[in-house]
Amino acid sequence: MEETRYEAPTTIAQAARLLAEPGARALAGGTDLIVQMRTGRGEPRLFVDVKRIPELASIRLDAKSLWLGAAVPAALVVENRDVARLFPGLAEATDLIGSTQIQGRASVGGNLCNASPAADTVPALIALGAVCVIAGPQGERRVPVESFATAPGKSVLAAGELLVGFELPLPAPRSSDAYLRFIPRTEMDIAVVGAGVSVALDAGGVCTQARVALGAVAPTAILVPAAAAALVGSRGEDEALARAAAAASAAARPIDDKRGTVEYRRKVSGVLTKRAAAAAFERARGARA
Amino acid sequence: MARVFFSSGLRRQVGGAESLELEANDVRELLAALDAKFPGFAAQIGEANAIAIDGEIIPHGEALFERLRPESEIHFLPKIGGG
Amino acid sequence: MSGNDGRTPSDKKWKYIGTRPIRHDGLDKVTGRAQFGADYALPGMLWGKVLRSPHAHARIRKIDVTAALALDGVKAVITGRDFPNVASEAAEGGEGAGDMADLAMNVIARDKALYHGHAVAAVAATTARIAEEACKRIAVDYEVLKPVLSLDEALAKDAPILHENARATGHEPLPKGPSNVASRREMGRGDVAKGFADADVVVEREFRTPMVHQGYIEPHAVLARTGQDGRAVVWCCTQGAFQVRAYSAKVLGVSTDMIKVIPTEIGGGFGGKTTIYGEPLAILLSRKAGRPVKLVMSREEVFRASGPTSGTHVRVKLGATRDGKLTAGEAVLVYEAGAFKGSPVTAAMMTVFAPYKLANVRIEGWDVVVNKPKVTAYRAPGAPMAALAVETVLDELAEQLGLDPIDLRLENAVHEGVQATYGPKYRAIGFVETLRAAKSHPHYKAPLGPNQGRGVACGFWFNAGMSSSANVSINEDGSAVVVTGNPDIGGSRASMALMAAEELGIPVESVRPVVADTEAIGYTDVTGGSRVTFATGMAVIEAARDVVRQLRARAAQIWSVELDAVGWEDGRAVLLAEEKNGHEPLSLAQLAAKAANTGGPIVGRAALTARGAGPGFATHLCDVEVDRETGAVKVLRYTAVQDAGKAIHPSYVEGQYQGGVAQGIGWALNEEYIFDKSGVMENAGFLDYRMPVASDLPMIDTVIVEVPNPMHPHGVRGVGETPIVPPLAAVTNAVQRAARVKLAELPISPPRLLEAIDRSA
Amino acid sequence: MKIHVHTRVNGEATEFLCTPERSLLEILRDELQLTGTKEGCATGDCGACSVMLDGRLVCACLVLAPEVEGRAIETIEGVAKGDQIHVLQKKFLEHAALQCGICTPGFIIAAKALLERNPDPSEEETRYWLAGNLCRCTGYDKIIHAVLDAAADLRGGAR
Repeated sequence: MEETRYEAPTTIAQAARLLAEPGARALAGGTDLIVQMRTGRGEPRLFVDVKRIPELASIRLDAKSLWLGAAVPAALVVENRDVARLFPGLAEATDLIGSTQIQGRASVGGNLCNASPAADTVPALIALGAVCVIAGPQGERRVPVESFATAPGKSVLAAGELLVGFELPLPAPRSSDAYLRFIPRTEMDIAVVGAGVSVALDAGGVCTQARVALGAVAPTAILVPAAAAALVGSRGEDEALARAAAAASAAARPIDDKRGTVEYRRKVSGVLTKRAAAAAFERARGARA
Repeated sequence: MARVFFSSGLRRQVGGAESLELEANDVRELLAALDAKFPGFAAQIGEANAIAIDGEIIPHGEALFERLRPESEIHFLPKIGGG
Repeated sequence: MSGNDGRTPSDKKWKYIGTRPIRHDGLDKVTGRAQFGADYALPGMLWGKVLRSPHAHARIRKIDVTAALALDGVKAVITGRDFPNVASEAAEGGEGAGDMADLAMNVIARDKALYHGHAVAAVAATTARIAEEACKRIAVDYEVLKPVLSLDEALAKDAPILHENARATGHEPLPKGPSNVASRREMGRGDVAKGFADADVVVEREFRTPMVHQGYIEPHAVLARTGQDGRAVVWCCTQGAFQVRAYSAKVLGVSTDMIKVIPTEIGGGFGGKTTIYGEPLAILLSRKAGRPVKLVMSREEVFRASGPTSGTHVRVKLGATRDGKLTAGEAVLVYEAGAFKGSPVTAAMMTVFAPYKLANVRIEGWDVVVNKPKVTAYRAPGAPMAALAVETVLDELAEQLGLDPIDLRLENAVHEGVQATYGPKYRAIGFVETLRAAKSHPHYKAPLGPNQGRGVACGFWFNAGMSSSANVSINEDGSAVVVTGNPDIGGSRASMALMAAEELGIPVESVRPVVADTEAIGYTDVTGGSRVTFATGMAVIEAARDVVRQLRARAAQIWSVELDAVGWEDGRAVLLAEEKNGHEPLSLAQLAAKAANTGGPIVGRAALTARGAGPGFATHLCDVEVDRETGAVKVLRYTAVQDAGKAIHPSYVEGQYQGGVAQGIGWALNEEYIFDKSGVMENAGFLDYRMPVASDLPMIDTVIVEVPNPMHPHGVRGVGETPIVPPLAAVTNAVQRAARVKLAELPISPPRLLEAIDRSA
Repeated sequence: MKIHVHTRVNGEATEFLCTPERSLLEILRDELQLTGTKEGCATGDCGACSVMLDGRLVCACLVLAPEVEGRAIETIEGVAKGDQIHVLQKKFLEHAALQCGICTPGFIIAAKALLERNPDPSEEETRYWLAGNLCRCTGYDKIIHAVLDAAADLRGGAR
């Protein structure tokens, strides 16, 4: 039987070296990795616990952006005042990850690296225009969140690379975001559909910029420019929301599975886009001018 | 004369009767009387059944020695367990 | 009943029963000390692991265990060939226990694997990891067969056959030759055709419900130690230690005295732990290895390889006159048994119309095998799915007749003296009382908002009797010990102690209730069938009364009077004569202190097969709100009204009502086994099986109606099962009214409801 | 290769040896004989194995044993102090908030974590906080009542 190892590096360079070894997997909260292991979907030969690396374990605010370390547990993200104030949609998406217990461990970085199309924080991050900072043997590179996952369970990370964290550009005046997901129960489910929306308004309350992202309706979370275009120029009236909803439904390319049908996911993509957009408008109107 | 009732499933065994009156002091005698009239009946009412005498449901084995009154009403039931 | 007084339950003033003491096992359970199935360990213990079939239907050509045995740390490997052939005979236990020969083949496959997850081999090794690795090295040569995964597939012409040599039993017409029909039965009376002809309104509907699991939180666990003499001691979490002993002995071909079963604390069962799975495997592994073996199922194994309850297809037709009198009822109930015969369809046939006066009924029940796990009892086995059909049809009749749904039910509700659709006449029952209590409950009058709806539904369960033993012994200081053989699954120790306290006249805190192993108490049937408080309680009462007789005899001896001259009042022996001659009453403690000098220790015993189980009826009210854009359903309010006969410990009676409701809501809205085309369950975990979580439910109001069961000395009816019977229909009726749709299938998942809403729009 | 891990369990310095893939839950139950923490699923979906890790509520089944090096763990066995049970334990008993009892340790740990952060939770907050703890027996009703009543008690007033 194969021997497994566990390492807990304290620098990015050490982590990158370890992650270059065959069978190595980064361990942050472990809420996906350990479940995959226990349900027979492969056991790593080397666990690289990245939680002791300062860059991955911190949240920092500077003049231009907010830094969100990849391994910060969800509970700390939700409790962070800056995140709640600046990115309420991301806070609500993070708060939807699993149970209280799961939030004590699961990280936003892990949520993205697992590359599930249904990850709750990913549409919220995409809506915010967040950028991934990736470190590896060749140094650092930056990738927009929407380009990170390439297929279910697959990402742009090469051997030896690790996701260090996210840069979230600070919101423009009169802008805000929202995230909604649909699950059959009230908690403890994987999103059947998730919708993240961010909007920026001018002084007259007209939308000047928008981003709409959907989760669980395609092999990866997707950015839906057509839905965003429907919002731009509007004040969030029902008619504009309906057009955004129709665009979202049209952009959804879901599958039938145990969690929902194609037909259902298409419809609910529109419903959630509409509702999340309405919430984002409402918040933006109340946001700092 | 005790009155025995037959559910539709059993009725074929007894020539279609919904109920019959029979002379019997206890369930064993009753079953013997039924078996004499309708050969194979007692076997059909096997261990997997229960017998209700005047509304009280009694497992088959234990019911055999149960005394019957002239006005007794007897039903044959499947035995019920539970969860 | 042979009591020491002739008073009936209803006119008696109770002192202890009906109060709410802290349960005796409570402290251990809130501090983590209580030991459940997987909490036991022994020196030198090995870890067992089961290799399960990756195919839903396959012939097993050959099993090669050489590579597994060669692995360092592996101490024993067993397959079906290590077990004797077991003769066909009825297995006595929970509902649908089935046949011993089938049960043996369910424990481990022989020639054929009949569902995905069917045990094929088992390993014992020094660590769980090695045991798992060894399982991977067992080579099984399968001939994969086409699986049968639904009732329609099973009954189709040219369907693959699970059991080639089996033939359908029951009432003609039956399939000729091999088929997947295990049995077909009919029940009924009166003239159904005439009954429907007499009706002004007839409603007929079909429903489908999926296979669902009991969902107990504790996976099956067993620890077995077998000596050189072949005697085994088994620790396991079970609803019936005596069933584990009996079944395991049969499966292993040994006599009953070779196995001692020590029931551990049990983390839920709901019927699912009335049979055996790993117990014989652990015993045989420990015999082969000469060391103790612990075998614990994973959650995934619990879903794939223990016994859920049937998927069903039910058709119900009811006719009524304009003023709401039911004239005839017809039901066709088709139930999945899983891989072996024995669905709860018979119970469904008996319960389907049981709450209603119906002179003309025809009921047909089919027991059908499919390539899915063999079903096991689940709380009121078979009844909820049948009630779903009847209660939704009644709701539709009420709508069509313009009647209040409770009034329609009151018009037709059974009561004492009415002949049940399953045969005998009811004795005292409390169905009408539950309907009246529901109708006058504030819930029933509360206003509803937009997209909200209220559902009413009723339910019935027989409650079982079966066999129980009890010992009550008096300690030297006048405290007492009550010993029974029923694992305490939900507070039954407290109920046993309360009943003993009532009879003995001592505080319930002075009574220690104990759950004994199979060698320390007489035979006792399962903790199930809502029978523990009723039947085992009856044994405890008899044993306590035996103690009281002995105590009176001791007092008579001390006072030099006849036994009949001594009464028992409030925990004291009293001289009944007017002239006391200075004989002050003797308390139980005083008599206990003199026991050694008046004839020895005082121990009361009872062993009985309980008669007179009183049927339990319930009426439930459910309010929901529907999101018309997503199909989401939120349960806003729920009230469960049920006749308990007499609630011994009202808190745990309420708990039974609430727990049954929660399970029923889950069944109605989200729970289901989802299989892929090859018969692999796709949602074998709590994440995707979707049982209700705390935020899914409102508070669940309860109303305990008490119409004493005249056949029980304290008036008790079983209460555990009835609560799961109405919720499927209560929720469905509420959703149908809220969303203005008609539904024909559970669960009412959001996609299914949204589709129905869009179709109706 | 086994790893030597040093940790504190219920305030006591504790060491154990483990292979890296083992979970904290397995170590607690099988190596440290702290079987009060239960396994219901081993995939983080039932909360029966709830423990506190450095003051955070987590599922012990989703923590790898070597991760607890240098950290502090609290389990159900540490909730009662000497002969004094915690008010939550008392309220669970009084409200009959357990039937089979297998989920009870997890619920008490999770509820304790809630009340330590929020002394006056609403019913809805309590239900959502406890959504990761499955109970199949009670329908949650009496559990929620017990937690809310314990909160009131801890705040020092009758509700």
